[in-house]
Amino acid sequence: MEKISDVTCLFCGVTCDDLEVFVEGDTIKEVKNACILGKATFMNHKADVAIPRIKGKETSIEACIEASAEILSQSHFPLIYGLASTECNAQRKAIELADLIGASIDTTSSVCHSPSLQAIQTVGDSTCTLGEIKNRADLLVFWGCNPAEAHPRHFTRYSVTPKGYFVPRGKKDRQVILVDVRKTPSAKAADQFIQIRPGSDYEVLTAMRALLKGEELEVEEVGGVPISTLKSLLEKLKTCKFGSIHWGMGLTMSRGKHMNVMALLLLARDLNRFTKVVASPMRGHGNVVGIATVLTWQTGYPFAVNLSRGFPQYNPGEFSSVDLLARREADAALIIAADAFANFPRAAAEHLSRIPTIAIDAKESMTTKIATVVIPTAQAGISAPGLAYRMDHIPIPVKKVVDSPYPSDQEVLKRIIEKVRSKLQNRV
Amino acid sequence: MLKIINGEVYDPLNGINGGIKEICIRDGKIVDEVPNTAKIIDASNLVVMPGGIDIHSHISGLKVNAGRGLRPEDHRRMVIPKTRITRSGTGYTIPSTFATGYLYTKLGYTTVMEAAVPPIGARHTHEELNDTPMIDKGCYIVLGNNEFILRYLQKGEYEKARDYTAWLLNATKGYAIKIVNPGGVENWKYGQDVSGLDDKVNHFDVTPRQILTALAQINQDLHLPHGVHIHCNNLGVPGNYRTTLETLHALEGKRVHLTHVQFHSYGGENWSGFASKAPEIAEYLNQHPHATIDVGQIIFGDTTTMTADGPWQYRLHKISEKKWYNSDVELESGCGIVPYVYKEKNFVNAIQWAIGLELFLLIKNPWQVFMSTDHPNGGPFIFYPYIIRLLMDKNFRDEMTKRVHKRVLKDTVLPHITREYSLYEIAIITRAGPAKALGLTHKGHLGVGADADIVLYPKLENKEEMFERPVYVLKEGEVILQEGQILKDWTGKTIFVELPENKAFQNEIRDDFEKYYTVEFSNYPTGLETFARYESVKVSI
Amino acid sequence: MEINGVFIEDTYAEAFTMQASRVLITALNEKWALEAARSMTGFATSVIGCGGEAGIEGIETQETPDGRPGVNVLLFGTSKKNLQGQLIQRIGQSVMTSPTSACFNNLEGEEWVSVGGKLRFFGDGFQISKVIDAAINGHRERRFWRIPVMDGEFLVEDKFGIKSAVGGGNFFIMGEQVEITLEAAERAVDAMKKISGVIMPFPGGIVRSGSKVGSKYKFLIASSNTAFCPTIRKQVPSQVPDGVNSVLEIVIDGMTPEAIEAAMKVGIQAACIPGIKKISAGNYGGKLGKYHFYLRKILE
Amino acid sequence: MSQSKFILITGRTTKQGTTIHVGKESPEFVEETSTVEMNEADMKRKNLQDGDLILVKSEYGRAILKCKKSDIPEGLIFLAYGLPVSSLIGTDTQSIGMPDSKGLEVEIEKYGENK
Amino acid sequence: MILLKLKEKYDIPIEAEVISPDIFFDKTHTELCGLPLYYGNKEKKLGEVFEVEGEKSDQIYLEGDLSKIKKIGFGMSRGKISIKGNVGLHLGAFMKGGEIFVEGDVDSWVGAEMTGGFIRIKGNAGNRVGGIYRGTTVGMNRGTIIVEGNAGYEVGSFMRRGLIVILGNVGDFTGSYMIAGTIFVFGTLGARTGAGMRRGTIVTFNPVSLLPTFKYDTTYTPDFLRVYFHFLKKQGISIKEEYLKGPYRRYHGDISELGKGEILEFAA
Repeated sequence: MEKISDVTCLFCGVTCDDLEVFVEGDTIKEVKNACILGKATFMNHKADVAIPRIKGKETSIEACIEASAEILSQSHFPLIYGLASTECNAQRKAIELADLIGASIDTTSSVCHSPSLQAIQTVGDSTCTLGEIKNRADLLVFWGCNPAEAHPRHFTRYSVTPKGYFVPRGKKDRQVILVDVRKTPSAKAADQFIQIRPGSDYEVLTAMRALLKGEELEVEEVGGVPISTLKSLLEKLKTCKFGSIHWGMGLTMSRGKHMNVMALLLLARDLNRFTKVVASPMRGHGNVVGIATVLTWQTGYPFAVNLSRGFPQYNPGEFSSVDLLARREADAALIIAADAFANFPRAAAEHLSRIPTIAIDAKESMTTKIATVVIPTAQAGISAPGLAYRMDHIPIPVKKVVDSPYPSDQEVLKRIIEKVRSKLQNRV
Repeated sequence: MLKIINGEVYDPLNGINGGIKEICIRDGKIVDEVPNTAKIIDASNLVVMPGGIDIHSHISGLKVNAGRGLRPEDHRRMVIPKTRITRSGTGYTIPSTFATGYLYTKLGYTTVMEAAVPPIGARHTHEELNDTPMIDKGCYIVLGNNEFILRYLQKGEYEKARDYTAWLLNATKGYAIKIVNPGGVENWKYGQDVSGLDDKVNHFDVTPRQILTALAQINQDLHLPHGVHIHCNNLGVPGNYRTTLETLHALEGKRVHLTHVQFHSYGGENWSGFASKAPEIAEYLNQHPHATIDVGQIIFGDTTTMTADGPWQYRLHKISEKKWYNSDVELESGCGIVPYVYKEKNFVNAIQWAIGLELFLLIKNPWQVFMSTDHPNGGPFIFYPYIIRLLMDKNFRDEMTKRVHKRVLKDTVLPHITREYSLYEIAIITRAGPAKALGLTHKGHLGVGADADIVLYPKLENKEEMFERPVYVLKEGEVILQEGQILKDWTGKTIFVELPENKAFQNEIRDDFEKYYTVEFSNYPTGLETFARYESVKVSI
Repeated sequence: MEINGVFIEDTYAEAFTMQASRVLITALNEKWALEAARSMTGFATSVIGCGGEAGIEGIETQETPDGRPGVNVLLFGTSKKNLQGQLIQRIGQSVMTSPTSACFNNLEGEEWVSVGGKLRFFGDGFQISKVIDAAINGHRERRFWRIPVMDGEFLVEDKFGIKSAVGGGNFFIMGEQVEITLEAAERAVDAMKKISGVIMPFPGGIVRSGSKVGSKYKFLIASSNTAFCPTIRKQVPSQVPDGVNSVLEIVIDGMTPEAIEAAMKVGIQAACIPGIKKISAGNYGGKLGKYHFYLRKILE
Repeated sequence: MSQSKFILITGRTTKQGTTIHVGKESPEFVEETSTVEMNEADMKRKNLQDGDLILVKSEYGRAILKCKKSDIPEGLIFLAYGLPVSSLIGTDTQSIGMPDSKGLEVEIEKYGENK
Repeated sequence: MILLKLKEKYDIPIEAEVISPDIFFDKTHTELCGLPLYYGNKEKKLGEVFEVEGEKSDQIYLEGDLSKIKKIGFGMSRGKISIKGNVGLHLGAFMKGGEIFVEGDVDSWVGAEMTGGFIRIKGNAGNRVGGIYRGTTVGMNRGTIIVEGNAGYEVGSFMRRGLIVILGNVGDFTGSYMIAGTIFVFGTLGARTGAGMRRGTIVTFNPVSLLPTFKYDTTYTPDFLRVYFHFLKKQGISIKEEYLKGPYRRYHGDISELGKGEILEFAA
């Protein structure tokens, strides 16, 4: 049995890079240091592996690539979507393909933290890398997120329990506050749980901003939280040495969305008049920060980018996948390392089964079920190496621990690009 | 094989000032001669110069990309459509990676140094640089607030600080040591700054002065090709010229490069008393050849300011009320981004504009002062030709001076300066000088053995037009641009220093590293497999 | 020429260029619009001593910008700067202070002066600007300022149009005695008030102390129009004929020369009643003003 | 709020995150993503027992799901991300790209009750 | 005058910023027909997509189901576009001057970030009427938009100057983070009206639920409202007599920001 150290897990944005993976041949036998989600990722790597097929008929990878290239080179308004559960070199290639065919390219951010990105684009963000939180944060606020279930090792690696340079006693040197609409399993780690009414995040956050300015409010409570509770929370934030606010999809998916996040970012910004306060999104499924990062450096924009005019245009709501599909505009789709069909609202997802859809994925999914072409690939982070970005934009190298019979996402995309390029040239 | 004939050649490192000279190229290098079968470029009526070298620009890295992410409204102002050869892109003040490569090439620049990379972001920087085509590139590693360095200096362990620096440069594939607001950025992590060279850094019993002198000494002891590259304390603050002069004094006898000195040449005790102290800074440099500077000229209009100097960016955000992005980088550095508009009629901005030009014009030795806008802090690099025109054309300069806020006419010496740069001097401040200061011996000149990075400009009266319309750009002897069209999607090299490895020392830092960092020690260094093409400059200690 | 037996002298009224503005004052009701207008036009008989010349032009008959009753005031000044100062002072002191008032520009000017834009500072930072666009049909953009005051808000337009206009149109009514002369003058004013675009800035529209340029005293720029003063008619070169014992003058400021002519015409006609001997007009030999209103020509 | 109206909160769970690797059609994953967490009082009010089937209706779709007691506040129900969630949410993103995935108003009735 | 009739309805969006008086005014018929449109990732000619009549005019008439045609009147500064039919995204975005009239519905971003001009929509409008594109922090700056039907979310968000009038209902975040300007909503308002507004005025004629960061000041009838009503009447919009009379409840906010904005709520 071979032991591979410092392996990076691509399941969530915590992007732990300290896993020890024990392998025998092409089988993973054991995984150490990983959380329950990470462990499941590695231990099940052989379950439900996708099969190459066109219109449900099993065929060769090569034939699938050819069929994909044909679909994409014929399309007028194709959509390339997904790219969270893969590594950056594949993401690079996906953008190159999008540029080549004049596609819209969008990522799983679209239905996850895209409101956060839009909020940051509007007001900025006072943030930091996770090590700053580990070494300095004496007050942690988790708002509308549930790290215990979505980012299990966040608490132990970066935020709640680790001993840091300026917080040498770890948890004892920190206070933890959880704000949510329900008491999630994350509440166990918190010193205080503040329950707010669903859909009232904006009201609560903006009321806190007003209180911070010294304004008095003419109400007794906001979002079910007494003003006195908000004032004491503010007092804690103002008097801590280094406060760190984390938010999740409790803000981004609830009524208000990007505006909820904006209110939180502005609160954090305003708090910097008193002390150091940072705010960070709890990002990541997989390497979703990676695709945002690479897209940004290649096109200037993090998601919802359209290249049909031969240059990048960005407009969430126009070039974001749910909108493109709900408007029935896309005439072909390439879904890479994501399960669009399962994650999109049904009425949007159904358009995928109306148009030629190509799925590139290591695993079977609801999308592969309806896809015209299915191209299985080696799973990034298990059978394909590369690069990933942690939720705080820190790049982490990704290892390969076992072989796969299939090519990597990068390789498949490279081959599609070559084929598309020659088809387009022949046509001109 | 290629031969460029009949060109008017400006090659200051070889003392050639406008003479007609043949340039022969083989295997990407300049050679003595090539056979008659070589392809010929007739450079009649063209000016031949080595490719431009930007000694200080922010084109790649965590902060640059965060800036891109922050400003979709900026990208909409300039789109770069794909061609059959090139990729598409966007960006006015913070171009996307491909666009950056193309835009520099269109100005005749062939080598660009990314000026501030926090070590943990080095891998990211290199990945981005891999997607920055056409140009050769390298990056400077920020060390002035590195907590390992601070701890070593606190304990008086100079050698460890030196060995750590050597290890870090190897691990990050950096080219030079960068210092940004030494001590101030560390203090910013709890919301504070330092106000001068002798303030204490929080939690670390050291001063900015100690950090500066130690890193300058380390730079010397490691025999790094470039001097220590410094962004002084108190950037942007009225009266900061004193800090700048103190920094220069403190480092006398050492090889130093002060960057974007325009932002550090301010008089006055507050904003209303804001004044130019460029003459004082220039005077010092005229007496002290140990230091080089780049200017950080400002350009009127929109830009995006971005720097590791977090505390300054917070101040600028409060002044400008524009959106503010800040990201502190664990154990190493910080980063702040604020959009900004320089306005002709704003007297502070107008005087900043004048200060930059005064520095160019009052520093007598062009080998000491280099072109930069501190892209994009003072403005986008695409305005270099405009700056060249301001330097070469007194009338044009006077016209501009009359247009901006009247305090420039009244309160600065700029209107009285008659100096006009020659093409030879322009060649120094845009290529030969930076190459020399960077220790890039095979760049910035057209002598035998040099990289055949060559640009041919049309001879035009309007110098702005001349320098924004190269007729040919050659990279390693290949024509990559002709008449404004990019002919080849060239992959440039990443240049970094390679220091002798010190295995024993790695164990020394591993413990602390594992305690305080959030990435594994083995995953931290950037390996050679990262690079599309690279060139290491071996340094022996 | 004679009208109703009144001799019309073959002379002309000499008038000069002034800068004019039209201020529309609205209020809760006509009463309060008029109160503000009266206050604003008070002590505005002559630029010689009042800074400006003003009068109520009339009740606005068109719908006002805020749909409330409105009164138009014409305010004249000697220069753009003078008029701007007068607008700011008079609107600030008389209109802003008057309950429920609002104040609009009602003149498509040749030039524009900031009025609300200066008065806004009274709002102490709580003033609010409102712009009504304008792009529609090429109209001018209109900006208003809302200044918090104790009964609510004072709404005032940012910029007021000014145009060059005519000041100092005049005629003299010469009668046998003061009672009949005054009656003739009142009749004249009543008739002239129906003409839009003019004001008669003196008390009741009538001036009894006509003035001439200069004085024997160096510190005075104007003095009594001695040539028309009956009591001293034998001591000075007089224009008061025999049998005339009282002279009253009507001074007219108008937006255009045509408006002045129209007003003079109806005024003179109304003034020609029994007991009036003669109608004349004041001029300075044509040296002072560029407008010459020949009485006989007007009346033809 | 009428008796049958609830606010649907969606989200990740550990079990959803682990069973997803077994397969989207695995019984474990399907079970986890089609089980609704409800407050005890709400269940009592709706005459529901652990494991009862309920019909959940939104403006955009409906799903037949199992219910389960939890300490979620009254008036809220929780459902882990999966196909049932997708069938309940709509496509309106208010032009920002993100559909209304949390805080959706739904109606609940015991399955079969109204037939 | 130039008449464009859509030949067939498309599923794939077409970017048509060339349909602008600034571009059309000096073009011959042949030149017009040759102007490029972008059908997804392919270029098409104006003459392929539309039947074109007329030439050299800045008065443009459009007919057909234009709901997939984007960017009509983009950045225009003069002339007039009249449209019969539904229109796609970005109608009159970045408009500087001129007029646009639509008899039909329009999609989102109508008049976004405009700096002048007049837009009148007979039907409904999508989201961000007079709103912003992502990243922009100073939005609509002058100009007038009148929507006779309903409008979506974030009407006049980040608006700096200008007037937006919606006769129907609107979604959430109307006038959010507005810097100044005026918004009238005659129908009902969604949640979080005026969120983060610094200055500016939002007028509503239906009860509105306000954020806790707005405070009640007084009940009165501001004169300036009547000025706006007068203006609207001139545009042919009927204003109920009671609206002229008032009174209105005035709330100021958003006190989490500068707090000098106001919401005027009809109180009778």
